[in-house]
Amino acid sequence: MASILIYLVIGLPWIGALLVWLAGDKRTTVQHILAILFSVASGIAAVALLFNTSSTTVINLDAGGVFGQFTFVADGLAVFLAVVATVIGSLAVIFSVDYMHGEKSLGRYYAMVLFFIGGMAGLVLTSNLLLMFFFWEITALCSYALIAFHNDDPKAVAGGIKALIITQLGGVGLLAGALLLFSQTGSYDFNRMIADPGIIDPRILSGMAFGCLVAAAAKSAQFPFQTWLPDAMEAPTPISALIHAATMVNAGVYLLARFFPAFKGVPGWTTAVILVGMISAILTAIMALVANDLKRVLAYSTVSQLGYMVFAIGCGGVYASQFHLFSHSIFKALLFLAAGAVIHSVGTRDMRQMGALGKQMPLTRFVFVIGSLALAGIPVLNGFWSKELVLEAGLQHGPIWAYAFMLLSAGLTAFYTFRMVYMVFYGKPSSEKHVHDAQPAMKVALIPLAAGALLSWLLAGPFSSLLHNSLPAHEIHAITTTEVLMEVLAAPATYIALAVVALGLIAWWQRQHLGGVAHAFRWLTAAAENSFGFEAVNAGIVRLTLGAAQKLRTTQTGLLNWNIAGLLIAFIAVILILVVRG
Amino acid sequence: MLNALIAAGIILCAIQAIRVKKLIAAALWLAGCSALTALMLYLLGAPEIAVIELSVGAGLVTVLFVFAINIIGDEAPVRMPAIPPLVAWLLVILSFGTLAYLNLPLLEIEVPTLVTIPMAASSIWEDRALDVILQIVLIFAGVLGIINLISDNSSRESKA
Amino acid sequence: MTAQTALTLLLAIPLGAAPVIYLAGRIALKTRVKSGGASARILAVLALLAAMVPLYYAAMHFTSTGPLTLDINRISLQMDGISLLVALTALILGLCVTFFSTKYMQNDEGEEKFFALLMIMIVGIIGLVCATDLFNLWVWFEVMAVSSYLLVAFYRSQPDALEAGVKYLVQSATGSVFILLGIALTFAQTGVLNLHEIRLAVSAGGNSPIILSASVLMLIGFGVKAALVPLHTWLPDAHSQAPSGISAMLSGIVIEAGLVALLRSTGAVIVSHTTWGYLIMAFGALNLLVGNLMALRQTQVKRMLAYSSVSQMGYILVGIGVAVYTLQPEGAAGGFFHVITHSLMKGAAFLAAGALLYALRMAHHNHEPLTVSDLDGASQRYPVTAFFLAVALLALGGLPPLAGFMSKWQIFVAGFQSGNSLAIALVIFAAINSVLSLGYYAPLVNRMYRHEPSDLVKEGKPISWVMVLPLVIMTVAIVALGIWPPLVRWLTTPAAMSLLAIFGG
Amino acid sequence: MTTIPYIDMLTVMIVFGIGLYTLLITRNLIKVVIALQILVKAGMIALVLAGRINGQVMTGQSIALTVIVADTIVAVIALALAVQVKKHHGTVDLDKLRNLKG
Repeated sequence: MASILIYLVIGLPWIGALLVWLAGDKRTTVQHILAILFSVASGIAAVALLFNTSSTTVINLDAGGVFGQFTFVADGLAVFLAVVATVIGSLAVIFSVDYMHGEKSLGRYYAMVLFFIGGMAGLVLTSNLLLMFFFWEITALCSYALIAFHNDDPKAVAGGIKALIITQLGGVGLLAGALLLFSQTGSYDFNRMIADPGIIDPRILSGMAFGCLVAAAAKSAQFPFQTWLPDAMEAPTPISALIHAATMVNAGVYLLARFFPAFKGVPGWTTAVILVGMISAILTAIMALVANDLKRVLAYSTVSQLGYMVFAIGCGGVYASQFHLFSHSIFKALLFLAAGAVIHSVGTRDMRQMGALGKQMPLTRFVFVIGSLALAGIPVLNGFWSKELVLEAGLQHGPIWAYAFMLLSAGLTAFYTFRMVYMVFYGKPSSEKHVHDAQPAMKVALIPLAAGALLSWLLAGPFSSLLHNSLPAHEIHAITTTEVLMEVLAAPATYIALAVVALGLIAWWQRQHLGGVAHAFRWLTAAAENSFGFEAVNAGIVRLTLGAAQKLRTTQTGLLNWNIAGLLIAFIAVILILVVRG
Repeated sequence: MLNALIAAGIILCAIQAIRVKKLIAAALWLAGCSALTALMLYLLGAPEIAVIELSVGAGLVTVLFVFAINIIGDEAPVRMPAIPPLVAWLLVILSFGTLAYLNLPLLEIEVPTLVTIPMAASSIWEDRALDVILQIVLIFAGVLGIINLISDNSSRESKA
Repeated sequence: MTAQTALTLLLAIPLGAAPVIYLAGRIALKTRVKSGGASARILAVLALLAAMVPLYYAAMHFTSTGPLTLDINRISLQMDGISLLVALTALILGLCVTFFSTKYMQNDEGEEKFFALLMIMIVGIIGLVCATDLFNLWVWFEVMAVSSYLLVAFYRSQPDALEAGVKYLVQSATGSVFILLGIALTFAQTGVLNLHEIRLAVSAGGNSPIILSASVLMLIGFGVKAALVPLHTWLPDAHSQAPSGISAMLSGIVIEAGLVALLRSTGAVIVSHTTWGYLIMAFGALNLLVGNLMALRQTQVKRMLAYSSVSQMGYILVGIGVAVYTLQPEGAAGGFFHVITHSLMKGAAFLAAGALLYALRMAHHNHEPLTVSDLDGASQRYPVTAFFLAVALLALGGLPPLAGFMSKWQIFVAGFQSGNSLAIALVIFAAINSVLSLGYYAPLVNRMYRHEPSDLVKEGKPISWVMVLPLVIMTVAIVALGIWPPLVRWLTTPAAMSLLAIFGG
Repeated sequence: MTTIPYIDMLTVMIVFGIGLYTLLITRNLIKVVIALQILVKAGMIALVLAGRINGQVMTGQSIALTVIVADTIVAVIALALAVQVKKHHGTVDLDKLRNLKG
């Protein structure tokens, strides 16, 4: 049963992709219908898979030789992420019906989205590290193709290529990890390693651990690879919601969570993970304070929230991190889709050109505010519970300075969230244009997500038992929802955090009176606007490479004599090497 | 002794072939080089190949060179060599210095005196028949290509 | 069909077809002026199809009984794993190219010569990889080289094609004299020419400086054809100026055949396989770096693809270098797998670029090169061709699950399994290079999917199905090999074993 | 007869060196072809000498024959190319023959 469902979850979107592509751009209605049908079907299959979880391998295809056994496992972690990918994927597809209405090359769009959904499901469901790498690359490829979807726009193309190259560079870390695993154990099945990390030489294990951290940081846009995600916002907004908020960027967190039992013993690894998460969380929270592009603010906040999850893993809170991932997928997809409805109707992403949109778009405002409250960590929305769990884990198991920084960024989160809501929906109107509220298909996608943001925390108990039952190595305790709630409410961390969040809100309220403070931190905002120099470093590396390439071109002189000279130089070099080595 | 003389002649001809400015003269020096090579091959005990080298290398190829040079014409010699002569010298000396050094042991080999000179034909046709077949292929390919290279281009335009 | 007949026919059919094609073309030209090339075209395709039959039997014999030998007096030809793999690749690629060229070369003057020379080149490649005699190897090599000189300079009224032809010829001829000297030294030292006997004599004789210099001479001589950096300088010129079908052949199989010749000849004369393995890996690293960096700033499509061949050669060299170093078959299997996938990917890329070049420029009697910006929005007008080109490029960039990734992966695994820290570092370097290569493949793919087509695309002529069919076949193969790499294990494993046999493992 | 290898081997090396030096230094395409021919002469002597050294004169001879045929063909093609180059470029100066670079 489980094996059939896995085939369906991965295969249905891919078949759908092919059919949409074959349908051709002249039959757009057929394309819309096909895309919805196949994504929803895959979502249903994934939900059905929730009731068939186990920690044993359910599919095993022998690819032979150096390609190993293509294995799939439907354990809790995998199935939960597959559900997120397919369900939010279906909602994004439904949202696209209105959002992408009248776009050219719709076939390419839907085919890539569906291909992505299947790839993401495969990425989490497989237990073969090589196969995981395949799916990893597939998701990167789809993300690239969709960021560069409007490829008449040089910014979109540049953003796409940047995302592709950075995630691919990170992919090298995963590739090295897979190669090391295979050369050590003769198989790519990582569950063996997770169950017993001792089978691998400690030095090799440490190489794998840090390789995976690099891969995860690149994929989840964590420090120091965070620069690609804001640029990826050139993608159509449903894509930002699906790929760059709810699913693909979580792959890095998933990777760390998956391998946590194996790597936690590696010296320095957990500290490195904590550092990566903390720096990402705080830096991008500051950047979100000063950004004026609506989608960029959301992108920075995504990086920041992913930082929370990474931090939680570093502190040993796998459950907290996954629960926050769950909440975040819902409220961030909601925020992005609602932002998409705003952008679609206003026609700009610059928040300075918005304002007072609330009256004209009541429904959008309503859901956006719900998402924002969840993001800011206001009780009783889902973001509150999961963020508190993360902070609690940090207080209990992490270093205190890291916890302090995480608290600070919780405050900042509240601040920039309210700034964003105010700039978009309240304040003074900045344009006389008539805007319309979300269209029907958009509503279909927004309302379930809003409901999710309000209520998904009720699933905390079942979620923990799901992870507990099928992930023996992760040592996650099964607790009921009430226990979770009690734990959160009883912990002092919660009240500290709430106080900080309230401080952030007060700071926002009293922003006029805080002019002096803002002035004092002028240098910080200036640095944040320049993304703390990371863009410059990126540009420098690109310039260096291109410069080297340009310099190297002079070696191809086009003069025959030099070509012959090259021949002789090689001859001399080789003969000298051989004579010296004997 | 004769060997040494011929060797000196070959080297002289080779140097002259690259030194002289007029291309026709260079082609003729090359012919001389070829003829002396043929002589050397004869002394090495390869009379048949010497004859062929004489007729093909010194004869046919020279004729072709003269033809080609006639069509192309002598260009005014350019003074500036394309790459600095010093670099060129360095490369040649380094490469063939090491090569010659490595091959010093070859000089200590005793060469047996030739008693009789066997007929080459049997060896060529029997032992290395495949090479001979391939010579035909080579000639065919070469001829095809040369026809293509030298045939007039004008017919194409008329067809197109 | 006996093994000997199969091998004979495999060589004889295309070889015999060459003059027939030429004569048929000429006669048709004399009698019916209009369709001079038609008979030549059809004959060429038929000859290659016919050659598939003996190859099938040869493969059957090989898989059941091992290498098959054909003795022609004292020289023998042997079909071992490597030759079977290269011969099969050459024939399939050759068939695709010939079929493609029936349209591409249509109305070009000298079409019959083109096809005749193409046949000779294919025979040259097959013979080259089957040769067991050092000198015979050189002769086959010359057959392949001579026919390719003329094919590179086929557009003899194009100044750039002539320039490329001249450079290719001079560099290659210099290389072949190096080989001759190497052969002479080997022959002087060992007194035999059969590669196996040379190997025995060399291992008995120990480390002789003469043999050492001979091995370097042969490495450099064959290295010119195999495009080892810094001997690669002819490649970007020749590959970009040749007719597109020939570019596909040159990149797809000729440089690999050069590599096989290099391995066969040097394998017989080297003493220390570890040093040699390091050397090949070093060339691999150079090829990767130089090829990628040079490709990064190219504006001409075919020139960019040519440089990418230099870097793809690097992967093959890394795989084979690891195998030579460790004397374990995995690396070689990966390297030879990459030979197959590269010939498919680069063949498809060159043919697709050629089809676009034909439609956009040559059909308008314009011989200017196709630049990257000319392909803007090509997918609007040529959705199928653009898609195939995109698949080929992404496969070359090593994106799973396409074939290019699988072969690279096998090479990487071998590098890690060797346990040598240098090899592991090299693999990481190769993987990063693979990412770097996306820096030039991805923008090209992007351009083709732009909404606003370039003027050239708007005025482009339609592309005939004749040009698309080979692309379909190759693309299907790329995807199939990507999804199920074991499909060619029956070819790559024996080839790896043969390589180890060459190096005395 | 023991002096033969000395002298002939030396000739081979020197002639080879001359040919390569020419290839590096000359700018005239015809000279390049002449240099290639000089190189081949060296190779040919070396092959026959090798046959002589190990007493297989016949093999050396038959090899040299093939070499002559092959390299004559290469020379002829090179000359034909040079003629075409002159026709389309107006010169056989290598320094002018460098449109393809970088």
